[in-house]
Amino acid sequence: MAVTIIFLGPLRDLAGTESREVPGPLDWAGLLDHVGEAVAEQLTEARINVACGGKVLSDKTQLSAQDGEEVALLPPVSGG
Amino acid sequence: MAVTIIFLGPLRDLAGTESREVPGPLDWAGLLDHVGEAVAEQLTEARINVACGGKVLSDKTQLSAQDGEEVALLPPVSGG
Amino acid sequence: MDDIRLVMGSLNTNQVMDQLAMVAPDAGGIASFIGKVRASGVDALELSYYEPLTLPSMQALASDAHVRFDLMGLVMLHRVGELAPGEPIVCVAAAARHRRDAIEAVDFCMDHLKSAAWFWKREKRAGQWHWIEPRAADHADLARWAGKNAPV
Amino acid sequence: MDDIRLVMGSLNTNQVMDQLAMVAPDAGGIASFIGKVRASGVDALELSYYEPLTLPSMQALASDAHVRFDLMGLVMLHRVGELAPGEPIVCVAAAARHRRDAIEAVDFCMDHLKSAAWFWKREKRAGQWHWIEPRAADHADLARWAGKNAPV
Repeated sequence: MAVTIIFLGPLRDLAGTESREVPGPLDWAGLLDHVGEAVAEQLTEARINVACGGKVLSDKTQLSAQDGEEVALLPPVSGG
Repeated sequence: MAVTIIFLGPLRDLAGTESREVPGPLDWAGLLDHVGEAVAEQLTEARINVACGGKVLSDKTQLSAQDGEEVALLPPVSGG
Repeated sequence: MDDIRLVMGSLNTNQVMDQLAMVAPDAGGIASFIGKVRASGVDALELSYYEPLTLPSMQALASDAHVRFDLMGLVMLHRVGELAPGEPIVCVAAAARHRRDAIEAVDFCMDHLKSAAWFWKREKRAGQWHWIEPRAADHADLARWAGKNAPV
Repeated sequence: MDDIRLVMGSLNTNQVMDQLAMVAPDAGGIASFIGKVRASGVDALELSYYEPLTLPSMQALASDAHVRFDLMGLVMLHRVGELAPGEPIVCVAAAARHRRDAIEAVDFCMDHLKSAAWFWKREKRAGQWHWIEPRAADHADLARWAGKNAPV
């Protein structure tokens, strides 16, 4: 088991992949370590949200993902 | 030739007819005389408009219809 | 590109939408409103009009809408005569580059068709005809446009 | 009566409208908005989404719309995947007793789908993909609803 990081929208291009498995548990510092420098830089911006286990975190720096959970990195949305 | 008075919407019911031909020329006083008491009473209300020759009059009391023209009595509208 | 008409027979709203999409292929969006005779409660609805004023007033309304909103196509079809329950009475659709122009144009045209266009409407309920006047809400809706983005 | 869905294949908007008219026979009006890929200027559009968030966010939006507006039926269909020029991206339609509820519900849902729902959009132009972010106007449109008739 591991934590799966999902890269959405433009972050997918920046990461060069749609997802990556990393060992759990995973906190904010660990996340920044595992996503590569370019994505990590984006992640620190307020406009990028983080979801864990299907819930958007109100404070992404409090991330605490357990083995088997999915962490999604959510850039600004655009639909319609 | 004559002036044709057209009764629209509920005024048609009140007049008991869709139109009536009266001798021209026709002014405001003449109009009130020719439409019957019930319609005349309605006509004096601001919410009833009068068109002459396809144009809505800004002041209906200035009506001056010539032979061959159509005078339309327009109650409050409701479409859609 | 506009299609402004009084319709005597039945009104095919899907055809209207397809046609508008065809004449405005570069529109980012198409907004529409279809007003209908409710399926229950009325036996029939009758819309009367006055030839020399009604269509010209709809054409003037369409021109106003083009001045106020950036539109690529506008359809305004209004039934006249007697209508059965469930039938569409009116169909307004607007195609525009940006969605709010399309949506607001439809809103604007409907507010004016409801209480400022030359139609008279009556309903038959329990065998009796009743003339319908605009609701207070309709007058309030219409007043929203006064002076706002007024045509120049 | 609602129909809230992500659509993988093509989106038949006429069918949607007919279906809504059928499930809400006593609606006085049906408003709709169809957002489309422009016929010229782009080679393709791609909509991506995140399964655990996207559909639940649309369902929450639909619930909000029902709290704010008096609706008899609501349809919200959003394409995902790659779309060709001219194809519909999104179709929102609302049936209501009174027309302003229907029109405002469509306006409300579109503003939120544009810049507050979990979709990511990119366009292919001249062979290159470009990610699209909402325009400033989209954020302003969304802000109109904050605090106004807020759900209780």
